[in-house]
Amino acid sequence: MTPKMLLLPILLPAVLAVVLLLLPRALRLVRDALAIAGAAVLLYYGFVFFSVKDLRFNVPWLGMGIDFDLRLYHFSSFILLALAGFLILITIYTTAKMKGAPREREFMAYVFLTAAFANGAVLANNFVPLVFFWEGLLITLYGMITIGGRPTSGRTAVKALLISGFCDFSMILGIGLLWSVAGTATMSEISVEPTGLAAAAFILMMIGAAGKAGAMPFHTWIPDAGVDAPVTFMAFLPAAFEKLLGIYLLARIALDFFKIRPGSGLSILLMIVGAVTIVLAVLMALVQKDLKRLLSYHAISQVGYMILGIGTAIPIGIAGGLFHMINHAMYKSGLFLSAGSVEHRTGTTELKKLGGLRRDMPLTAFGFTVCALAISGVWPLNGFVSKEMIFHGALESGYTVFAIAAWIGAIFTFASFLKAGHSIFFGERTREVPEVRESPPAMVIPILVLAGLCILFGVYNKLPLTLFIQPILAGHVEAGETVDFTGHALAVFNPVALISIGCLILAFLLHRYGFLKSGRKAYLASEPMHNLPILHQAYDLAERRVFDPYEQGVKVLQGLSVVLYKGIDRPIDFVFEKVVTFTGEKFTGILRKAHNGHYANYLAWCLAGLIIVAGVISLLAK
Amino acid sequence: MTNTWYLYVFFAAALVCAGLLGLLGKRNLIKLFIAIEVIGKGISLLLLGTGFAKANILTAQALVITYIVIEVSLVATALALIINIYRHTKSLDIRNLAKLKG
Amino acid sequence: MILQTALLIGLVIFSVLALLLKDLLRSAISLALASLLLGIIFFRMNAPYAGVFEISVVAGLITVLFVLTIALTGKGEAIHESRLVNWVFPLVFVAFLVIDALVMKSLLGKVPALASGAESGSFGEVLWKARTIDLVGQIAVILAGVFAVLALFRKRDKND
Amino acid sequence: MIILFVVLPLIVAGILPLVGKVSRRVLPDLLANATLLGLLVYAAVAGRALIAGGPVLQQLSWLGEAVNLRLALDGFSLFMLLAIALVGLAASLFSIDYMEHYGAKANYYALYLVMIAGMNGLVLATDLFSVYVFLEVAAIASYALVAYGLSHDGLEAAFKYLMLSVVGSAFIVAAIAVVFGMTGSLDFAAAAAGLQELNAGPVLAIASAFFLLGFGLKAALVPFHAWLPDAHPSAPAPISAVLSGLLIKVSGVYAMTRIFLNIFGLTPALSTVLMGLGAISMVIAAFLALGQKDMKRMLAYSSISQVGYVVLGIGIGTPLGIAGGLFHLFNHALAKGLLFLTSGSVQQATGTRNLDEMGGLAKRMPVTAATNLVGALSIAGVPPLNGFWSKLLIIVALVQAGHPVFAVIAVLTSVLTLWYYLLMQRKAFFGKLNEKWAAVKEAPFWMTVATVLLALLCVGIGILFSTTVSTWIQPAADVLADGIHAVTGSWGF
Repeated sequence: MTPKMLLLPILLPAVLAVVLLLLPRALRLVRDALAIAGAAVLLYYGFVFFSVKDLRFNVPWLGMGIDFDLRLYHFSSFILLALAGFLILITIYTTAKMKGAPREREFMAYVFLTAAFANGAVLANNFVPLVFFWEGLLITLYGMITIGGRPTSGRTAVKALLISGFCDFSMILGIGLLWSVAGTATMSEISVEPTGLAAAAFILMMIGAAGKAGAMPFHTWIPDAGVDAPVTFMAFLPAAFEKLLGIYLLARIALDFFKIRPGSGLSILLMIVGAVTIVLAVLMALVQKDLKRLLSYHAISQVGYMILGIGTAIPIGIAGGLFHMINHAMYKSGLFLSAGSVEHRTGTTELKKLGGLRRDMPLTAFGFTVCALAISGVWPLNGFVSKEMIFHGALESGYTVFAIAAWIGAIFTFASFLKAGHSIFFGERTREVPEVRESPPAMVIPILVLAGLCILFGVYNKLPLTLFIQPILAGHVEAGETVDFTGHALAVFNPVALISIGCLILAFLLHRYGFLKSGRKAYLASEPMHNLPILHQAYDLAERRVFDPYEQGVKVLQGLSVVLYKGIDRPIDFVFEKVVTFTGEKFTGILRKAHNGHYANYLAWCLAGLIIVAGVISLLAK
Repeated sequence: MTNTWYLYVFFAAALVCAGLLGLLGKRNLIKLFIAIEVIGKGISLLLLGTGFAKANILTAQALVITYIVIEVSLVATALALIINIYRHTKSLDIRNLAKLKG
Repeated sequence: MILQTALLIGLVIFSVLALLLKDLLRSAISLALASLLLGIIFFRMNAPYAGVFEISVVAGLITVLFVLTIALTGKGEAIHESRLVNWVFPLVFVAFLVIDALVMKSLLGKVPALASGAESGSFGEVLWKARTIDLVGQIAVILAGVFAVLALFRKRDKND
Repeated sequence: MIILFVVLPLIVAGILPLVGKVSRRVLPDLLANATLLGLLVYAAVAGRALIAGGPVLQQLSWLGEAVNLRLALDGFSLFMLLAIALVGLAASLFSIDYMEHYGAKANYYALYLVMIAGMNGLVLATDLFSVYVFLEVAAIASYALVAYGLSHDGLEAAFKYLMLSVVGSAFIVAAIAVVFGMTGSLDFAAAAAGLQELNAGPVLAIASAFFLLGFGLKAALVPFHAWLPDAHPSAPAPISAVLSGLLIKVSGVYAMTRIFLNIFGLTPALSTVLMGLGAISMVIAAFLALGQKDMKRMLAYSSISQVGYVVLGIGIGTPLGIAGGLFHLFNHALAKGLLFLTSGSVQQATGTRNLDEMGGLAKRMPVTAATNLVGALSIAGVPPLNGFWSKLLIIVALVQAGHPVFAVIAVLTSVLTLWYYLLMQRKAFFGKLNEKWAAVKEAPFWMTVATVLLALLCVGIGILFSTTVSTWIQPAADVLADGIHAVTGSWGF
């Protein structure tokens, strides 16, 4: 194992990407075999690297402290292994799902290129290579969204690129500040107190990392992409890779680069971002009627848990956040892949048109159910464990309000997945969907693998916790203190776990009630009133308040989520789409009018410029 | 010494100013180019005057000759452009040359 | 000194006339006269070669080019020069002259300068030895001008 | 024999009209491209060996006597020579097919080579007045080349360009006269030493302002920029590429930095003004580019914006900033040259430059679409392309030098840049194919060769950027960072 081996996870996928792109269309089988073999090699080396754990590859590069510096240690090898695992599942799935789709070759190439950049970003131990790999992900992001091939795909791709680009650029600024504060660009040597300029650097870098992970308010492209981009892309980037990378960097920022203390202002800031993201995104998820859009909003909401966990700056919270990261990547990827499987056979993901598929597609239904239960945090699946840890962390931080926010999130997560699962796989068959078969094995296997992992990581949570998560924190606790969170894991009889289980029961009742109320139509279970005009709603509220306080609660919540959707989510979208565009155009218009083509005008500018420049120079020279 | 220099620089500045004002106000293409020529005279006067006042007249003279050669090339090019523009627009009005804008 | 000043004033007057006169031919001739005066000024500044160049090339060749252009463009039909400009610009010019007269002297007085020794050698030596690079530049400029004129007056094979 | 860089193109230009009588197309194509290829090989292969032991100074003898035909080659000038030869060669390869229907190819190449000779001369010049002379050589050739199509647009643009540019160069000569009056010499080394001895504050400020007007106009910094968005789009595509890629940088940025950094010495006041002008150009031109429907006009405004980056980077005055600025200059020369060439391919294929009329051309012109994407992403600063690195260096340098406000402006502008380039790419090449262009074909062979060459360079430099920086950019940046010592120390004859 020489340090040079560290180049393999970067170069192999990059080379494979080029090869896959160049292989002729006719050699599809060869291409698929090559892709799977490549991913398998990466996975093998993922295990090898994980067992090695300590490697450093460092060659001088640009001078001025900018080295091409790769470092393998516990945390990066863990992420590397996880990335390789997802890569192979997605590759297998893609071979079936994208078969015959337009620009299929390109998609596969992008997948591997993404893997190359992501591996590089994880291994980088110097800010400049980090930024290089990080920014490289923008290209593949743009490319993969356009492959969606819908009329709005191009627009969504541009939107995604601009928002991510903004986050990345603010991260570059943050890195520049941190660099000048710390005096080195080598990541493993940086550890500064977050005060003054360093605090600004922290916030800027946090925007970069959280933006990559998809936290609010940098999330609006994800639901659009959910509809416009291929569903495989959603399972691959927003659900798995970007979460892993974003949270990895966030954890590095909060753990290594800056000394964030529990209860400090920056810790609370992170927790606020997390809590707000959890609650707002889940309320928006509740009213979605398209499975892919619903999943997209959950992908945002779950990020909130991770940020909340890391933001507590308490070992158990951080461990919970990181564990949630890996868990979320598994079940959300699984959910998107199941959605893809359903779409593959039925051609739609609209909840209204689907129903009763559990008999036709039992394996997909099983995978979906397990993943949905896991994301909702049902005992004994992995989501339960990591959420418990985050709840503990939030409570220990002393700000109970954040724990409450997390519980609220849990209620609505479960409610909306009851709705989704109920309408798609259970209940009556609908007329829109003809008789269908189960998806091909290449699509089902990845789903089942992910579902199996969800169960394994839940029931036998000692394995991931001791193997992956706890060593990350080993260097960050007081000397002599042992890190062991397995004790909390599946214990049911403590107040925290009981409250969580209570939340789940509440969610179930909520769903049941909505389901009955809306005439046994599962897809309407969560939104009996939400289409009515506001006046009607107010009227109804006034009338039923006396008889039915429960209904009123539901309605208030429904109204709230609609209002939030229209009042916060859309305005943010509006800011990105309209306000920026509009002011830009106005300003441009004025400037363009000034260029009226008349020579004397132009000459006058030059002379005025001369006078101003001369004045400024002589003033400054004195 | 400053007095001699002052004399030439004063008049050179006057010529440049007159030329710039002409460029700003005139509309006939040929008139505009005459204004450029006036600026050119001011500049060559400045060059030679500076050399004269600072006892570098021989170098200055060489520079002015080069400057004049450049001026000739420039005049030829500019007048060729003006004739071509006249063929296209049948007019010498600079206000007709405002098609490119925005 | 007085003669020199008178010549300079004449130079400025003819140049301004070249800008103000309505008839293009007259302005071209006025410009030629200004060049002539400038040539004489150069003579009196111990720069005979520059003077000769100014008179033969600028007053001669360039004036011919101007007259040729004016003839080719049919003297240009009357273009309305802006009335406002006709009134305002002379005022601005006079104002500039006043400022120029007041400020320039003190400004130039502030300019520090290295004391330079007397130049040695003849003009020919300076031009050919000290400024040889300019001669290469002159050749290049003449080439550029010739090719430019050729390109602009070439016959087009096709109408576009 | 570094004089070859000036003399060889001039000689070939001189004999081209004669050759043109014999062979109308083939020989002129061959001669011009061979000349540029020769210069490129010379600069790339022999150049670094030449300057290995410090700057090369050449003084020729004429008829057995030493004459003052002085040229100097140091890291900075070698770097510019390389850029000129590279982009010059690509544009002239492109001309083989593109200029076919303009006629009088021999004449075209003659003008083109004179322009190249002028730029090379400017870069090698060792005294202030020859900077002006060669600047005019290149400028006069470029006026004629902008109007080469003899269309209304070309003529109008060329005339305005000429009239503004002449005013600018008049002020350059005035500033030279001031320096000449103060130090009694024009030579870089002597003038720099003299100015340092005199320690002249306010007067130098006026000379600097005159130079800023002159060179700022050549470099098209806002507010001296108004000629550029007319002139560059109206010229034939290879000329647009050379004007945007090279001319504004050689006669604007190179001359300005050479004089301000190596002769005047970069005072804090000058540094602030340069950075201010750079930032203003960057922002205003980016907004203007956003509102364009004409593909080439959008590119032209983007040139102004990118030159703003270059000036901003160099204006910081720290070694990293200068390196970033120069690297961006190089990258922009390649990428903008590439984009103007691809826009030429599109214009020739479809006959329009209006983005709204295009659409879906990627299906008909895949190579052009791909190379255009490379160029656009490179300028927009998307990794791993070269433009990303130079922008990153500039931004890092800004932050390190303590100018966070400028850094934020630079970052926001690059988002804006990304925006309008994606807009262009999407409108022209992606989306549904406009039925009008169903019969459109890929560009002819040599045009494709030229664009692919530049696109490969963009990608290659992006990947091997550390090598590029250390072999080409760093020596150039060292010269500039050295300030006036670079010329007073080793340039004396």
